[in-house]
Amino acid sequence: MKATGLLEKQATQSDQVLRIENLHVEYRSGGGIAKAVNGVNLTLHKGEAVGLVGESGAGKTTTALSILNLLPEGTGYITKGDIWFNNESVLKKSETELNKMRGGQIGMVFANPLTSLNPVFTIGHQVAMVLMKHRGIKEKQANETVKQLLEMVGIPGARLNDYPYQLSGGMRQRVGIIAALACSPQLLIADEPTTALDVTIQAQILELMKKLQAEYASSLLMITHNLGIISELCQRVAIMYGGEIVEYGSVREIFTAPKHWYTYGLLHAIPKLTGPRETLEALPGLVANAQNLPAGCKFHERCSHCLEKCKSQIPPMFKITDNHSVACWDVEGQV
Amino acid sequence: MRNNLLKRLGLTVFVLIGVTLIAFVLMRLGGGDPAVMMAGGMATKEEVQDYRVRMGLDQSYLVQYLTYMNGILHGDLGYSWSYHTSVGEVLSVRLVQTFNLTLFGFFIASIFSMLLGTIAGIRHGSPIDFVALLFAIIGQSMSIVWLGFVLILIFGVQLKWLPTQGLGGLQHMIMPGICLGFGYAAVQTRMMRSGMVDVLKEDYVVATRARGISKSRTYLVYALRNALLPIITNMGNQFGHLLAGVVVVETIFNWPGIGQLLVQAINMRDYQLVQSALLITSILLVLCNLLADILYTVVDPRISFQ
Amino acid sequence: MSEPLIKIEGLKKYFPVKKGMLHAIDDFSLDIMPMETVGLVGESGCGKSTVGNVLVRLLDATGGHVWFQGQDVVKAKPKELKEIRKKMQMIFQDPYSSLNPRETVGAILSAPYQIHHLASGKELKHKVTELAVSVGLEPYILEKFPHELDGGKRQLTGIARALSLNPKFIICDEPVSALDVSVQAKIINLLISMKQKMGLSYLFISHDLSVVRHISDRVAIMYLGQIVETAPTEVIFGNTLHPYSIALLSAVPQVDSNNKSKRIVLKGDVPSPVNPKPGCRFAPRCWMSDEKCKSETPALVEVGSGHQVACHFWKQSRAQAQRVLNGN
Amino acid sequence: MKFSTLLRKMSKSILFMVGFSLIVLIILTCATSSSWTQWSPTISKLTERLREPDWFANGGLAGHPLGTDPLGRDVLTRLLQGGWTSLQIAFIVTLISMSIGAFVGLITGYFGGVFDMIVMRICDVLMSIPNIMLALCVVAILGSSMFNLIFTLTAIGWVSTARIVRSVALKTKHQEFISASKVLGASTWRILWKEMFPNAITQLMIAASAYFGGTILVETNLSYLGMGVPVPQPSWGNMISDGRQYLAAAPWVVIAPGIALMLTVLAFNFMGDGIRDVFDPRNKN
Repeated sequence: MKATGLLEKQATQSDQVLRIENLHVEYRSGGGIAKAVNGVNLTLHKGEAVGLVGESGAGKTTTALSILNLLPEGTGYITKGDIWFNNESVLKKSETELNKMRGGQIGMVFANPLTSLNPVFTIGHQVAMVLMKHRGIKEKQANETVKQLLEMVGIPGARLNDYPYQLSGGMRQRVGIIAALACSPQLLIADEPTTALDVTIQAQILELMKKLQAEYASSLLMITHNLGIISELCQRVAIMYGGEIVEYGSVREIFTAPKHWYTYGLLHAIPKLTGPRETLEALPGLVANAQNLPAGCKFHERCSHCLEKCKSQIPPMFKITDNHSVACWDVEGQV
Repeated sequence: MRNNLLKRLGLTVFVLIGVTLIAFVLMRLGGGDPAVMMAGGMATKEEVQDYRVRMGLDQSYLVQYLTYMNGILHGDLGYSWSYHTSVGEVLSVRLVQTFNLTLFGFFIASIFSMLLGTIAGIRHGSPIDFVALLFAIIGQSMSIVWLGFVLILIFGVQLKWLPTQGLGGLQHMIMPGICLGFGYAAVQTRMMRSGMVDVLKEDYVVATRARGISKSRTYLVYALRNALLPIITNMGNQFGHLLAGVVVVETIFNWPGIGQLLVQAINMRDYQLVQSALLITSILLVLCNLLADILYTVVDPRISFQ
Repeated sequence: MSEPLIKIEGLKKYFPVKKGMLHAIDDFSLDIMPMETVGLVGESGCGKSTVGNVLVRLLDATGGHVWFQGQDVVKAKPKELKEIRKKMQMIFQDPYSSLNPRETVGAILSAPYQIHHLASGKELKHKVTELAVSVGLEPYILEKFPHELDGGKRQLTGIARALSLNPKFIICDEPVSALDVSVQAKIINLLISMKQKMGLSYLFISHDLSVVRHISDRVAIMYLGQIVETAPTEVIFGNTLHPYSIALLSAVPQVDSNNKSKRIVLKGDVPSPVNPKPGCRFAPRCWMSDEKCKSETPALVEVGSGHQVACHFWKQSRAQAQRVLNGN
Repeated sequence: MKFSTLLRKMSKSILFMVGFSLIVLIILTCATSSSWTQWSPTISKLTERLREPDWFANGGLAGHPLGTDPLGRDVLTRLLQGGWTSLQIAFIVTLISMSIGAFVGLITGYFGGVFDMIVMRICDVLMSIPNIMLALCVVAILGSSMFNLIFTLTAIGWVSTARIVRSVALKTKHQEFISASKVLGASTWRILWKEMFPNAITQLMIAASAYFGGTILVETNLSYLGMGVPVPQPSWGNMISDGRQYLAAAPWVVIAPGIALMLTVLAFNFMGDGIRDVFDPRNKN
């Protein structure tokens, strides 16, 4: 398997935008260590949209912040692995290079549009500062572009002098999106961009993101716990649990024939909008605690198909098809 | 915004009326007849009565209060019997001195505490943060009187660097200024530090950095402004503590300001002088709070619309 | 059919705001039968939580009636209210703020018995343990403080508290929206089994259509303080008639990967119901609104058995929707 | 909270432990001092005036470890017994102001309305006169005595507590656990006392320890201005102010009580900082 992995890497390296290799992240504070990310591998190609799914504490946001090398200082540490953006190591970049990359080549949209916009600066300025930084233009010039961008997402250009609190939740998130996309980045990371929004507003934002991703031809890393959003927006999906990717592959295959019992559990725990009403299957136990992770497969304590092996050995990624791999001992025999 | 300001002004007037009432009632509660004080120990009953009439003390309390209020509304703060001149005249000279001293103390303390607090907040957990915290907690635990004495002992008596008494050049202001601003600086350092620590945890700080803005620019331009908000609101309040300290500091360093005057006036039972001195300090304090509020609306756009 | 357990008639709740009156609930009528679960759906600011709060008298109604077993809750005196509340309870949205951080779970669950003088001493302890076990909480949790529990256990505590007095009717105000997916399923299953065991009725307030569909017998969809459509669950999800309901349903992203369906995207934001003008409140955002909609308020009319819609053009809406989707 | 949990949390908070043990030590030493000190704190002995500290060289307490004051009284003895006076004043003032403040704050915060408006305006007025000035006027007029001092400081002190508790009450008032309690049929008294008040305790204790220290400091200021504890009874305040004239000749007279005072206030500030760690159940350790 390793060999095929290498071959694959060489063959597609040219259009690889992002490659996360065996990423490990720890949070250290007050003597405690939380292992938030434990060996994540993920590759994003040009123009591709990949979803990252998991419940709270699965390590999704930590992975996103690691890509920008923006883990909280003094508590968050990348202990192992590397992240390659355009085949350059993000971890080896200087602060100046990083600042060029952030916002210029990688844009990020945050979960809560209210807290991720600075309350005491106008929205115009918060978009313009990206342009001023990366395009090297003056505020006056930048404001013209900001106006166009605002109009593009359906906000009157004249509102650029408004403060975040003067906008509705949906509008704020649009501002967040254009601030991330202002410099046409190659990669857009969206961290739960619609969680804080109402259903009809969420629909607006999703349509907008679809449109913009196509227009800007950027790659998209979509982080969410909402499987429906992934299904609409992404081609491939990675399911995270306990800081690891447990299942990875095409959205269609994983959602119709999940192989990991956690993915199966997630899909059967959500009530559906169509079809017969079935009893929900709740997963027993609690989401794995990053401060006290179990040995072996992180999910084994909650798994109904747990084998002896699962309790002590971490399962590797087994390739099921070209488009689908899973980290579960239960499928080992089937491959 | 305008409505808010008008409402604040209305409240302010109400508060000041309350202050005059308290001051007036207080002075009438106490023993010690000001007429006797003025007339001197040797005076006859008739002379005392004469003084009483001239000072307006023979009238009912209500009339006395209304007369006093009427005077204030016409810009007349009353007559000081111990200084034998109008209260306004006595106060205006003293007010300038208090103002000089307070502003001096306020500014050096503000600049010092904001610098120290900001650095400590950014370098949360570092040695400088520890020093800042230590300063903050010790500064809040020190008696102003004692601090004054120790300063005098070291810089005045032992080293003979600074004058210990009275008015003069800038060097006369250094010790009283430091003494006055010390506690205030401690409180503000602490607030600034924790404010900075809190703000740096906010989503928008990460969001700003994720847009490629450098760390120093993010902290000093985008985060600092947010961290300053609570400091500004607190400034008005803290100014009150500063004014309270003025009474003691002026007495220690023999600084002829309003604080020292108040102590003398109380001892002389100079009613109108005490009343007006209290009123003037309250006006100062209330104005500072108002100023802080206005400043706040300038820095925080959210307030003006609420 | 038997008598409704709860009969809400023309309920109104207005809040004075700076620019006038905010009509949080306007002319709201709904019946809830014994052993029935009614889902109340809407987006934030539509007044669905206000309905819940008015029903238990956390807020006083501006007008209208709420009949609970023949008693008018809106006009009940404090003593009567205390009795009514024994039978009418509430489960809250935020499992973090709905439990007093200063009390242990045991103390929180003892409160209802103490307030109504139902038990004390050993008996109280016994009852509280029994209660906790009945919702699936281990007895050792009674010693814990809320912050020591995860969201799911906290919500279980909230449910146990609501069940303690053996109520007939429970208002569930977004009980699962703050929880993780896997925990959510557990809470929903518990609510369903408790309903059967104790013969409860629920008013299930939520913004999550899938959850509401799963748990409800009947659904009412709210927009700006008013019900726009109500029908038995199967009917409302199968034959949606109000344009807002249609848009709302189409807005939900679905897991079904074969069906990347197009959707009706509503323009603009949900306006606030301050001094609402006459006419249909949805008209400004509606994709099929007409002059008539702006002048005449549509009444809630019966269009099928138990299916009511408040729209002038409900007959055309489905065909129109199909046209919009194809044209997109 | 269980007593054992409380003890465990206490022992884990260094700040709290340092502050708390220092306070216990100071209180015990000062409170018992009258029974074991050799000298009288009030009787002057002019032959012994302004002796330099001999630090325990002359037989410990039989000598003058911290020297003597201008009237020949032993500084250490006065320091300890003066401390007891200052501590007692601070304790009484804090206790009464906190009780009044907590009560007023809860009621105004929960009920709001006209009563709240009136009380808050009174607070505004009281807060717009710098507190030393107000205290100065009151004590000057009523005459300086222990009782008047305590009365004055209490009359001013409840204001800040009332505001703190009121803001806690305002914040908790709209939280869902209060609604839950109402839905269960709880009486207003139960809601105020059992649901709201416990949520204000941490804040109240932090305020109390700050106010305790603050009161000791204000007493010094008033003493200096001649309105504190009347002589000859020693207090830290009047000891410091009495040493003013002898600052150059006998600095120990001023320095000793100043340091004692600073240590005490420091201990209370430490404890105040540590209280959140100990009394807030949300804090796990």
